[in-house]
Amino acid sequence: MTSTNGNGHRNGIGRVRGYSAWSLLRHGLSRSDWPRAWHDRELRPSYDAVIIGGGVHGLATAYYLAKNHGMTNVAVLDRSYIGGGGSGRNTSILRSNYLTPEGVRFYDRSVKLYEHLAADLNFNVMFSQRGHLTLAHNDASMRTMAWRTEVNKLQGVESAVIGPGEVKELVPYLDTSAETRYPILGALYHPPGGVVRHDAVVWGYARAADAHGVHIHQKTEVTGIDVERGRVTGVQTTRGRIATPVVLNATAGWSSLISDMAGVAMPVQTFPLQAAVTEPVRPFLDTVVVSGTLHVYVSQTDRGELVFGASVDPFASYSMRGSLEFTEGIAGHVLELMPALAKMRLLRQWAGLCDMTPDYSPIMGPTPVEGFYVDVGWGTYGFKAGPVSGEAMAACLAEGKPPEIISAFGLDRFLSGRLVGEKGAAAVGH
Amino acid sequence: MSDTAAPLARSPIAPSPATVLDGWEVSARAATGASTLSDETPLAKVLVRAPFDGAGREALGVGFGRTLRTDLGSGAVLLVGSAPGEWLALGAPGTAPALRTALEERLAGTGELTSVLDLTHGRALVRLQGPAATAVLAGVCAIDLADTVTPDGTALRTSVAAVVTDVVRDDVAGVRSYLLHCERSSGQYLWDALLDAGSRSAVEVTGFRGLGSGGTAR
Amino acid sequence: MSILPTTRRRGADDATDRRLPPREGEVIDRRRTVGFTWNGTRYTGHPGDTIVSALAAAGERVFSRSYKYHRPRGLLTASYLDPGTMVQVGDEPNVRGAHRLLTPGLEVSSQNTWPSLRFDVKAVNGLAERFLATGFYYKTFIKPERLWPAYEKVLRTFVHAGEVPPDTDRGYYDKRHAHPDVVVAGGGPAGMAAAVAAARAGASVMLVEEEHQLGGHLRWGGPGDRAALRDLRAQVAAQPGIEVLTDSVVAARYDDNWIPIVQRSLPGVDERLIKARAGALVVAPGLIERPYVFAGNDLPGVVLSTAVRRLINLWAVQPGQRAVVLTANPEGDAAIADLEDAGVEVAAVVDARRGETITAAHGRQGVRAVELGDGSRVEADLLVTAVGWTAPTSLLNQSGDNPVYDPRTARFRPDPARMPEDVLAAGGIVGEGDVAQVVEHADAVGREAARRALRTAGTAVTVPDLAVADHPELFTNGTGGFVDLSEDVSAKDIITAAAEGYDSVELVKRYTTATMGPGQGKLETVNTVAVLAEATGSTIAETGTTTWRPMYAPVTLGALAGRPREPVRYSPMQPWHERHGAVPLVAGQWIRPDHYGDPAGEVTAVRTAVGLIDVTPIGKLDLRGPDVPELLELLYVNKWQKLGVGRVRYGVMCAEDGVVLDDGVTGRLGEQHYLMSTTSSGAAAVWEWAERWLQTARPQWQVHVTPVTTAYASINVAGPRSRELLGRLTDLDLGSESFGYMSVRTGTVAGVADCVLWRIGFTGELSFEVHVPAAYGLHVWEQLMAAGEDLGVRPFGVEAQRVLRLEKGHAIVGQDTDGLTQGFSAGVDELIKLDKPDFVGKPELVWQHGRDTHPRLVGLRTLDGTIVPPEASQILDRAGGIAGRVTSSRMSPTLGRSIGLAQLDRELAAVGTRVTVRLPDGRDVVAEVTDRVHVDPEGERQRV
Amino acid sequence: MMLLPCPWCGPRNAGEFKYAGEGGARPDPATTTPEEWRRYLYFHANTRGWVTESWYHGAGCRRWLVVERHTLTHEVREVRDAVQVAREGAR
Repeated sequence: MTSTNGNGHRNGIGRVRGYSAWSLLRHGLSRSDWPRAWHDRELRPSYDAVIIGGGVHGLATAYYLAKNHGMTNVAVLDRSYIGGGGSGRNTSILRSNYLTPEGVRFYDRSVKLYEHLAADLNFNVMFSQRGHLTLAHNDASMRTMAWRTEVNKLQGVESAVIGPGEVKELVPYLDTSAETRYPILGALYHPPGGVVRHDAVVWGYARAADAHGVHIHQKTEVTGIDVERGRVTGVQTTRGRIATPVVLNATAGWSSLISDMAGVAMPVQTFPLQAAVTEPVRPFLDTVVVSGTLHVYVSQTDRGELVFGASVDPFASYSMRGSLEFTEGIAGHVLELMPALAKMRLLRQWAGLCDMTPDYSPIMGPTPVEGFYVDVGWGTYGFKAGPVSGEAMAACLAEGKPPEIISAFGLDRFLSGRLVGEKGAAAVGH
Repeated sequence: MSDTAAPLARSPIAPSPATVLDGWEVSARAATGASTLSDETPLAKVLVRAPFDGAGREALGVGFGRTLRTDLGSGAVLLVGSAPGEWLALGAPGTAPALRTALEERLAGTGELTSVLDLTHGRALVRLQGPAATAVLAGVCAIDLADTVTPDGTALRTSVAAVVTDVVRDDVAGVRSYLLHCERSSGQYLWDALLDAGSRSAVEVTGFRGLGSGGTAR
Repeated sequence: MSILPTTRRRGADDATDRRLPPREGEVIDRRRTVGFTWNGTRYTGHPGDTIVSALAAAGERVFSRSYKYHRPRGLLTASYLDPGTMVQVGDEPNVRGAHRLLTPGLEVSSQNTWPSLRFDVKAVNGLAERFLATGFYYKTFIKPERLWPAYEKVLRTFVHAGEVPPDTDRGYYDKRHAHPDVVVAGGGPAGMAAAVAAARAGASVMLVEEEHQLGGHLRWGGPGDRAALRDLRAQVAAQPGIEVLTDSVVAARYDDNWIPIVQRSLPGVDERLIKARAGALVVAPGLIERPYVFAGNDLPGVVLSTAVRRLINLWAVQPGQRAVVLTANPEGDAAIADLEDAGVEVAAVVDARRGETITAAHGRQGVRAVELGDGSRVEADLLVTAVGWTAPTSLLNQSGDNPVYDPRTARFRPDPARMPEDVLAAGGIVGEGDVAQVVEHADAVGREAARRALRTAGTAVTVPDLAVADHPELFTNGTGGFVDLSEDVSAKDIITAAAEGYDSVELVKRYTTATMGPGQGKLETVNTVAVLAEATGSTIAETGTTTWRPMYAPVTLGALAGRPREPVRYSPMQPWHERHGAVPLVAGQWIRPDHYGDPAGEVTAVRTAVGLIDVTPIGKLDLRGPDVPELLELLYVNKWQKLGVGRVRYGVMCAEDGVVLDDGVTGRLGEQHYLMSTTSSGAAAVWEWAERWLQTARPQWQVHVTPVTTAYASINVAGPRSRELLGRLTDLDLGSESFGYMSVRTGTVAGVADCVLWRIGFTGELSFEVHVPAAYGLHVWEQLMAAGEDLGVRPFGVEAQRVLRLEKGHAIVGQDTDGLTQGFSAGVDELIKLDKPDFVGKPELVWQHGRDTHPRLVGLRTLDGTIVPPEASQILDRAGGIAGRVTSSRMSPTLGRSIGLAQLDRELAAVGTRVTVRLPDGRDVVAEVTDRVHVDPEGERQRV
Repeated sequence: MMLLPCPWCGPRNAGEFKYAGEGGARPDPATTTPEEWRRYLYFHANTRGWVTESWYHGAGCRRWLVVERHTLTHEVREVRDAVQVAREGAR
């Protein structure tokens, strides 16, 4: 696709174009077809870099490799369809109100990228910065909220501890009376937080990467990684071998299995994370509401559905079948917070896989195998880090060494004992 | 030391109206219906620890999962095999010291590490009895209460209304009856949860029943 | 409204009585009427009517407006799944109007229509259809970015759904557990036969039917069907082992046949969730009739053949005046007969089996005419389609099966080989056959289900094959129309999406939102797949379906939550606290007094006189056996071998990563008998931790660990006059010589024997922690309060205790430490004995000590003692970076100034260092690092 | 949730148990190196298939159990009391 007639994806400066109100009108009037958002390309025998995992991390890395570093002979491989893993199964909450300076700085960069992502990708990802409330039901949570707030403010991130009255103003449906089993003592209010249309982020990156010449290969499963004398030389796939000097493992749920193929052990354990959605009702909830104590987070989509999430399942598993206990727990906890919702109906539940690390922070950067990089261990917070991870990992792949913004997240920290401090706060990291 | 009032023992479950029985404040209520809930906390409760499969088990005469009505010299006792290597002995109010001594004597000479602890004060005990007992318990407990699975004389531990509870099936004269035994500070909560679960089945509060003579020999 | 048919006038817009004369098999009770309102107008129906059958009987045919284009929508399936009949009933949103039975006084209204259902202004969206193609929102509102929030607000007003008023009552929802041998999902002929067979084989059975009566399609069939129904119902009734649950639904199947069943229409209960652990599950939901995709297929008056038969035969409602019927199967043929019987003029029969077809339906508020494949146009207000079936395989998918498309029958069918042992299928989902064949098959399935559930010896029951009828593949005629009526997704939308690259079934679903509506794709999925397959040039089998996830039918949050069951724990002194104005503090499950109105005064009372605090929640473990010292040596970082009988020692535990886990004192009561205390929140974890080491790593050690936390009511009597107070109630010699600091004694207090007394000093004052057999806790507390009146005794709460311990520099695990704080950062350096051969976490502490780069727990005082930096205030280094944080901070009533503890980087941690504290309001204040102990650093007060 | 067949209490809902994961052998604290110790702390096989792991029946018999479980299907093929396993290992 090289045309520039409004259907086209490129112009001279590498920006993606083609979607706008005008083009919508034009297509409506002419009833003409839209061009493909991305293409099925022929699998080349070799690429300069192969990215395993067609989720937001892999696709964003490919996009920024092409856009920021001019590397376009890049393949993104996915065993199924793009965005079918964690990227399409999360509850699409964005925030940067983390606990550690490294975490805050990193996620803040991600939120900033998200703020301009629609324009950058020419794809409306519907980032709704509606504000994010983390409720505190006891003294310990209030202290943690205050801690996060102070660290956030020092990093220039907007956060504040607010009282029950302000909470009630923001979310009138919350029961803020003092007599409840889990009284709401206050909340961490984070105005820049919000939700985004997760699939749109995936598709936007895929379309933009494709426009830059990146190959996206769906239904292409990696079955092995070739390593010779400590260097990556290629990957084996269900569609044949691909020679490449650079491989990025950008998977979730499979990150240790893929790393094992290169002989690199990962300090991760895989746990399902479940989510659920209700039938739609008229919008009444304008912010994201989280309770760490009750292990629940709630937001309402523009379609009117409530989206619920919780903490990861209580035991390690690769199953995505889901459990009754999750729905019982989530419903019980939501009704503790908002008793008026008893008559709403839960429509559908699903699960994704989360690779949990010991310190609730990701593993990013090179590994002992030369040319084999990882962007894994994303636990329950991978989606919100998609853009910044792509940007940082693209720099890492292009330059061979991790940029400063991810220097705290290296694999070597576990053996040297320099864990990242996010665990200090996060019982529920949403 | 000054004079003090005679100590009054109190259950964690607030009685209303209250009366005093054997030094314990108990409920003065008498139910008229068939399905009842009663606070049995005043019963003596003594815990025994010993190897699950050793001489101690032989000496006690009952293993994990079952109950035994016996008399060790301190009066009628319901001996419950509450966990592997763990027994709970229930006796009439005030008999805990004697029961403890009797158990220690019974276990002396086994050559095993045995511990006998008076937990009368550490636990709450209630009895759910009558035709609605099964349905009420099934509202808050995941165990299969069918006769084929948990017949009279069964002892088990599980979650009841989200509290870890010893469930002892102890029918009274052929009437379905369960003793529920949990950590003391959760007693009021468990009581309230059972009453709530029984609110659609006409379960009534009644006063202290005591150990009784139990049902048929088993 | 009359109960007899009255004159019917032509014209769909006219509300007319369409109730037919009494019919054999009808489910309404004509002797009684039920009044209700619909959009404010009063209507009546009969018991047995659904909201929609009553409205249809009154001539109504539009019940809602569609999601995107606000097109009028009417009846389609006349069942729970009907996408056009979602209504608001009182404060309950999204009620299935075609399923919910009428009860007197219902206030029913249409959802999201303005100003009225008849005239909805948002119907202008329909005019803009060509611009609102699927995914249009991804392609616009991109720039300028600052306008997106405004666009979003508008989008949200278009939400198509009912309303939840903020004051809605939580209602009464509950749960029960069940352990049936066999659960049968579906109460049609197959389900009934399977249930009867299983029960006869000795199994306990739950027979679950979504509708209000057993019988499935037999209920709306002819005399033969009705006879079979009577027979089957009699057989079910004769089996006491069958529990029949109607208006109930098997919502899902989870691991090991963990089956939630939602039971509705119970007296006094809004909904009940039955949690069944079943030996075997028989899936017998029958078949769902599939709509046909063509231009105009969403108009009111386009109705499925099953809906027509249900309306006529169950509720005696005439569905229209003049009908065109598109039929491809016997059900369609039967509908023709029913229509004629109901006085509907059948204007045209289009038989797809002969290759005949229709082109489009025309009309605005409803069908006015049907364009046939031969180009002719037939005036009609009803277009009935009978084009095939969808097998609702959700429960099988959830069991691991992955149904395969069978072009011969034009539907996805289960693959028995992939089903687990404990899941079986019967009835329409497997095949058709006549009633006798279905029953014969289901009977065998039921017997086999019972055999598996009861683990009966012997060979498997031979299950006969169930015939499957060939059926033409009819999904769409290619003229357009909607594939998903709930979501307003058209066939064109699917084709467009595929062309844009969203060409797998999962992508097309996500891009168009087809199948994501309240019906969960039961009506829509196969048509979506068929249209997509055609668009991509692949087969339906290659295209596959999306994953059928729980729930099978939506479940209220109330039912999933059940009654609120959140355990709380109280101390024996709780009644006293409540009577004396204690302000409650929720600490995990414990509810305890935070203070009694004046925390500062409570502190002063302890420092100058005597105070009592209820510390019952402190964890207590009774430890017995010869190897207890070994266990203590392993779990604690300090040494225990030399602790003598009658002595108490403070200890700290770390995990294997060196992170501080818990702390507390342990006393030696006897030669082989110890009492360990833990933090209140750590009580359960420490017990579990001790058991873990004993059971998995040191099974040779002889130790019994028994939790006795609430066997004792724990009262800390603290203050310079505590000895005097306690002495009035006990004969124990409390003098320093016989009962020294860090000792333990047992004795009688206030007439209560077997009390355990620890002389310890968390508050920094002379204090005795009295552990009283719990039933006497209130008695002893009251005696102490009474006996201490002249001494100025006061109760104090957690807040005062926090201040007291902070004055004394004691850290609180979890407040002054966090999830990564290792031992040497917790201010207990002198306690950690690295010369012990082993203890939990030792290697990490050796390395932490060796590196010497770790943060320290220090005392902190602002130079201006009137400023109390809030806890979590950050401490800045010279470059403005974060060097630490204030972990505890209070105004000290004793010192009359603020004091604190802080986690601080090593470089700034030396006593006397000045640091900058950033307050939450943005101000910076200077503070000085001090010793952690702010009051009585020599510890003289607690040793007197 | 799946059933865990407790060797003492019979099959119970997994929710009654506390999961403690795959456990590696504890290195000798006297001789261990940081790398060896942290592999013991942080690295697990994370197998997609059969694993041997620890569970604690906290709401039942209060026994620590050694469970062989399939991490994809949740089948459980063996559950044994930890003391029994530890004693065998000690032999």
